[in-house]
Amino acid sequence: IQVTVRDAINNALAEELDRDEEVFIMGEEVAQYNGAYKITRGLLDRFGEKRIIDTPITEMGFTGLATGAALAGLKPVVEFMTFNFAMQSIDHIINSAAKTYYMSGGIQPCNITFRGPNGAAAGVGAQHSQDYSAWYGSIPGLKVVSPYSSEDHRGLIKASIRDPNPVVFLENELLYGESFELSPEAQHPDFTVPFGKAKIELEGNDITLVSHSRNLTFCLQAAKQLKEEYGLTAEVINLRSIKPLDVPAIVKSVMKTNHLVTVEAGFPAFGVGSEIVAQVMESEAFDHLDAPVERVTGAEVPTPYAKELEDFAFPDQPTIMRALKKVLSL
Amino acid sequence: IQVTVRDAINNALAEELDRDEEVFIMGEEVAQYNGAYKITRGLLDRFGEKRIIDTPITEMGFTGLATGAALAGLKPVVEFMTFNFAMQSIDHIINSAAKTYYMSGGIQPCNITFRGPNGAAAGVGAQHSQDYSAWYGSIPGLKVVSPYSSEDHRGLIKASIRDPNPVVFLENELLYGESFELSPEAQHPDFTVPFGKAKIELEGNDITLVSHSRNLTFCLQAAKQLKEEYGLTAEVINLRSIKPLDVPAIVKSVMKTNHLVTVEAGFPAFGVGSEIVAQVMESEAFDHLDAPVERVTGAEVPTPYAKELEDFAFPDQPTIMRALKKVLSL
Amino acid sequence: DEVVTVDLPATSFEGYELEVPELSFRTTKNTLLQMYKDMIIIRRMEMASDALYKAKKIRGFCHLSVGQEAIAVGIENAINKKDTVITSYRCHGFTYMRGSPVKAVLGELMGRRCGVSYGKGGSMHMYTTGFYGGNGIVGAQVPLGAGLAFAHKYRNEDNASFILYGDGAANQGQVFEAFNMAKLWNLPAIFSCENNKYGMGTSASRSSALTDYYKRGQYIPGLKVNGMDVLACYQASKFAKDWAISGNGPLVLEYETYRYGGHSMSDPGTTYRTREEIQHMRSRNDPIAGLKHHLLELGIATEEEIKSYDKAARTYVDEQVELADASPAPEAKMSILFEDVYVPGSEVPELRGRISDDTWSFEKNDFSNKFLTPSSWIKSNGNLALAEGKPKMEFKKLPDFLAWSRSKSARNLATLCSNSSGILV
Amino acid sequence: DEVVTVDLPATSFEGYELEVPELSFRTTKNTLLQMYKDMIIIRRMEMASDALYKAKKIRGFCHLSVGQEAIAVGIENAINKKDTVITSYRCHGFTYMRGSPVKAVLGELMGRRCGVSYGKGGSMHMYTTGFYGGNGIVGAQVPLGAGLAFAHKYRNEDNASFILYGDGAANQGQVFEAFNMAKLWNLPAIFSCENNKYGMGTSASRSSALTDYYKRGQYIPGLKVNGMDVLACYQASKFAKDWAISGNGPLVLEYETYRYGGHSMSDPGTTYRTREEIQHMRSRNDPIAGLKHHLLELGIATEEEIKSYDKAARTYVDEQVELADASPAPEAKMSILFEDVYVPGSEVPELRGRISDDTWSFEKNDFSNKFLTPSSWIKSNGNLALAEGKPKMEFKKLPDFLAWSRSKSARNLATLCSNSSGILV
Ligand SMILES: Cc1ncc(C[n+]2csc(CCOP(=O)(O)OP(=O)(O)O)c2C)c(N)n1
Ligand SMILES: Cc1ncc(C[n+]2csc(CCOP(=O)(O)OP(=O)(O)O)c2C)c(N)n1
Ligand SMILES: [Mg+2]
Ligand SMILES: [Mg+2]
Repeated sequence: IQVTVRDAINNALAEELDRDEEVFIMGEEVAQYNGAYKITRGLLDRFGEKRIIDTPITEMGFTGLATGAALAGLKPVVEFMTFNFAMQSIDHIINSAAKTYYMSGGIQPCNITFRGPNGAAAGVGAQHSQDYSAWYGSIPGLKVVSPYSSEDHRGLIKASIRDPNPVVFLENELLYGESFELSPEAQHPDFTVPFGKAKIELEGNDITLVSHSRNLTFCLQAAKQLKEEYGLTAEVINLRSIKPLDVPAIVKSVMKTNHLVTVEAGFPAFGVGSEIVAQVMESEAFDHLDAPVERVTGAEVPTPYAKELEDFAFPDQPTIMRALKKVLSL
Repeated sequence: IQVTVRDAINNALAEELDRDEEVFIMGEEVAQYNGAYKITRGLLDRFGEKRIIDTPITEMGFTGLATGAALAGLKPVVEFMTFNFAMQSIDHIINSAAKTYYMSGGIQPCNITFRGPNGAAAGVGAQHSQDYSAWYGSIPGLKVVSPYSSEDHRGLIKASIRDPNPVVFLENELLYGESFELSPEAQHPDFTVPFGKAKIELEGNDITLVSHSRNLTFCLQAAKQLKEEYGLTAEVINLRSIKPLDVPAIVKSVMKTNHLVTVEAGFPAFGVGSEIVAQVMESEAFDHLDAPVERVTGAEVPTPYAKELEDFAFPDQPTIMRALKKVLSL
Repeated sequence: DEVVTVDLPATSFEGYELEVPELSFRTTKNTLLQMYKDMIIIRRMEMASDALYKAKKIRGFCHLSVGQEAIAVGIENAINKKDTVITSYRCHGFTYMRGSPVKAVLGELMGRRCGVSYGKGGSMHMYTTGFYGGNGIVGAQVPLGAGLAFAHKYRNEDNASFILYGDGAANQGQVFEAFNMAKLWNLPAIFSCENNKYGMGTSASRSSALTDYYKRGQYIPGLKVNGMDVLACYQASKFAKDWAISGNGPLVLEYETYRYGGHSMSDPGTTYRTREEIQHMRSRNDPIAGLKHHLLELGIATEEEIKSYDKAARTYVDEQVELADASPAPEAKMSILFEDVYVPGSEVPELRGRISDDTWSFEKNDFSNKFLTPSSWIKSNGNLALAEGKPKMEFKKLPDFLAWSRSKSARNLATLCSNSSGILV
Repeated sequence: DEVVTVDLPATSFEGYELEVPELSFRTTKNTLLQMYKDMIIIRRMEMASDALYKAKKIRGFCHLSVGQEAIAVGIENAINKKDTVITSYRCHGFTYMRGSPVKAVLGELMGRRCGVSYGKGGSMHMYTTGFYGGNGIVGAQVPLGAGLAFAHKYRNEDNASFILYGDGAANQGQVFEAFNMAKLWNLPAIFSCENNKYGMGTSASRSSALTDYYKRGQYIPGLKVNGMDVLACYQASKFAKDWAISGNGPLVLEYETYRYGGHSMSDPGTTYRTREEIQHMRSRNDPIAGLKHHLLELGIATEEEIKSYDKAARTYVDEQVELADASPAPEAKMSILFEDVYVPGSEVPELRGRISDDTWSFEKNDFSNKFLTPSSWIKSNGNLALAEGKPKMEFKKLPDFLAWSRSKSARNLATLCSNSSGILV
């Protein structure tokens, strides 16, 4: 069956709420309004006010409150209307949630899931468009995922809720309405996607394209174009997790293709691509590289509003093509 | 003359307060208490309550307030007792300060300096030990510096206060008491250190060691050991700025030494070293590398308290030596 | 200009730890007329935005203030250009009142170079002299606004800062942090809650344990104002400014108001409130209808004259729509993309585009590594950016950056956005 | 156990929007005795910490609560083990009261494996059953504590959460956010301000526009308590718990207290307050002296007996110091370094040490790339970590991680920290 990312998350949340009384959802407009982006549609009706909780606009407060509930053993799922607003409460995500298990010497776990759209939507300006993958990805104690397909979202949200550690679950607003095939196995109520396992979305031999979240769409388009125009095949890797990062999968692919391009929507510096380059250089794949790795990233500007400029701000198929051609010397 | 880092900052602040009525200092305990780490010692007495302002413990509030004052054209210097507490107010640093000039299409500047100790002190545990260099360094609109010597601190704090953009000035508590020679030129009231210009602390031919802030100490020790034990010379580069990053200086050095080790105290993933590796790979220096770059970083753990473990958490001379020897195949 | 006496109903104000402003006050006919014209232009402008959004000429978020016009208009008429104002994203009316032509607001909404932020900010990020934005992070403008008040005090100016925030925003912790500092330091900060009863789909009573927003300063006196009556807004704002510049420190105002439309363009605004409620507010409490009533009653204008104003406003806004729509978007050039990240003359050496080849050098005023790029690419990839050759950074006229500290660069909007119909503004 | 009647002075309480607790209440002799013993042990423990710090056996921050003992003791005696407590970094007394042996507190301070957080947390980060830390970020514990209250309510437990924060912390915005949610949702949250008059070097009146901390919930009733009188603290805490579990929702308590020492070990505590002020509090208001007076007056103990308790406390704490000091530090091994980042069984595959060779694999339970490392290094570099061979991850006894959700793993402290002198605890 074809399922949108929105429905995939919605159904998975419903199943986890059904499965475990200690799971609850908290966030702005998640209940009566059915979610700013309708991810939680119908959940209030089904699970009631105790489990689906509208909060005031107080990110720091409700993130802290939910984290406290997690310390007490509940399993909160916190929705941020976007992760841009979580910058108000990032101290709790990191200092209160991610570090506590370690600081307690392993006696105080914190099972909590932070989710919501990350990065830019269309035309929402600089304060609503930041991609936080690398920031969260740098924090030991957190797991960070950035799924692409409906299957990814379903499997990873379940894995996140069931995982005893704090998880940051980065969605993308522009993916919510996209439909993907959901395999019969993936429809199982206990279907989970493991953390840290990348998925090969397309096999290929000539170059490896590594990305996460919505940019996979453009990667797959570029791979198609590469095939059509040059008869070359790209292996497209969907990272799915940012922390842990599936470096072995990248290394393996690069040892086959000898070429690598990374694609992400975050700011270029200290980004996902930077880390991949650094780890590839430390790996066996390094000697197999026939050209320097090219990083395709968001541009180094606060996101401009005007479409003509915003179009330069994030990766797209033509830009990925340029990178592919550069690395392959086409 | 020999001047401690503490006095270098203190004097430079006093000079800038003298020079420009619109400069003021705001933060917790900066006035009556003379600063938690005594950086602002004597300034209240000299400049009075109007210019040296003790705040309540409300990081988000006073960061926003100071940023608002900067929008109105004043030039605030905001002290964070440590940058760990700035995680409470990072939204203002990024969304209100760094992005506004762009969002206004260039009509609303924001001249503000955020300063305070970054990274770990000794035995202060996980919540007080994080290094934020890479996080801030990723943000367009910000300048980010991480000085080492007294001259660096003096020149860069003046440059930061005079710069019309928001600047994040990352200090290190363990450096405050260290003394460094201050050259006669550096004593000039208009001495500034330019942003984005690394400094070669030690010239060498066999390997390039790139670092910032306190880790330069260990780098210089390791360079000495390398010389003594193996007769090889390391070129030690003090980045001084994290954004902009002086990649040309690194590239130039690597083209001479053919070997590179980076050293930083942040978490390894998506860090300063990662970005350097990525940019070196994109540069002409890449073909000159005789071995993969080795990144020396903080360990990927929330900082443990016990000294026996904390000793594993941050770079030191022996670890840098291991990296040097590995890269040089010694 | 003739002086008239206005008598406000006793229900206009409710005080908390203060004496409410005089209900009877004197003003001029022209002031009242100007307020009427201001309100109808704002409403027309917002309605035009609505239409442009539906025509897909405006993208992303767009938050309209139809129903809430009396607040922006009441405040602006009560203060002067040296007072400061800062708001949430619901900022179009304020931007206009603080001096931006309608064309510049609409141009910004349409992402045009003639926009008040040159198309870079969008709906939520507009700035003019004495107006510090349009802020997209709910509540963030409150300490920022306290900082504006701090600057007034620092410079010994006889001015106040009006800080607008919503009933939803009123629960943000940083609001309380700002209250505390403003009181401790006696800042001329007018904390001005626009209570329109809802924050998105959440009614005030579901978000706020105490919905008397004018009392929430606790140790700061407060005043509740009928925000649907521009005369009450005007009188309260004058009172507030006087309060602040008389050294009384901060004040918390609550303008009780209502937004007729949804929260933003994607919200129909009818799932969490009844159509009756909306209808009731529109027909019984509309600020424009209310002032019209006064104008007639006080003999300031005839029905005929008012109709002519309404028509003129429509004509003016329609023209401004056309002018804005005829204005070009920012050129799709890397030089424009990277402009305004840093103040000119103080840029970082390079900013990176989406791939290393698109790294921009401010020194070269061109791509950094142009010569590393195989020239074949420039032709083959169809990317404007790479093909543009050596674009010239078009520096907008900005004063020496070191001088900026003193006064925000006063951008000459007139040259960019010339108004045509002069009668109204 | 004999019942006695305690009569508190009328100055013990001040109420805000509530009726203050009864001044006269009945309790048992043993309860009072126990409180005395608790307080003297805490004081001895803090004094031992002070000495250990000066002997350089404790590093980094160390915040003592000498003078403030009545609060931890009053609360703990009023609640049960299923109630929850969370505090700031000034947490040693609370950690002890919530069940940690003195040795485990001191062991933590000295960074020993027998420490209550196995030496990983340090002075500010201690956790025991029903005690959720020791938190280093000022104010952060307040919404966390509201979350504990939320969990009580969610599970229909008849318990309350006591949330301790300082007069300095009381200005953090997140405190007000927590107030608002606790009131909206009627949570059994006891917001408990320990007003010791200073936040570091800043006096309450310089940090807070309203220094009546018990009123700062505004729409939440409040109670000011003499925090130097353990009996008042006890009675107020009982009242508070009753209040919360009777469905009244949150309450704001202000315990007026005083810290005799500096803010932390680096602060002499005498630059921002006078020696007279300190001396006055110590000699006139000391909680231990105060309770001693009651014990004598009520005939619960003789001077002689009290001396013997004091001596026993000293002996006990001295022994605990010795035991803690004799305990080993965590082994300097990578396996210990990387333990506790993630819950066992759910680790990420690898965590990286300071260089790539020190990358740790949880699967291998060893370094990841051991065989890539030239073996010469292992000998030459003197680095324990590399030389350690194949360390065994020493999993502490932890229940199945999926079962953890229900109850925090009850760590059997006894096995790690056996007490010797049984008489007091
Ligand atoms: C920190 C933050 N959280 C959430 C949002 C999303 N958001 C935008 S407007 C809004 C409602 C605000 O309501 P209110 O303050 O009453 O203002 P109004 O829209 O009614 O003018 C929300 C939740 C945001 N922009 N910033
Ligand atoms: C967010 C944050 N800001 C600043 C600090 C530094 N700091 C630690 S304790 C303290 C004073 C707190 O005073 P108070 O709340 O009165 O508690 P007390 O120390 O008196 O118990 C400060 C400023 C911190 N730990 N966290
Ligand atoms: Mg509202
Ligand atoms: Mg205090």
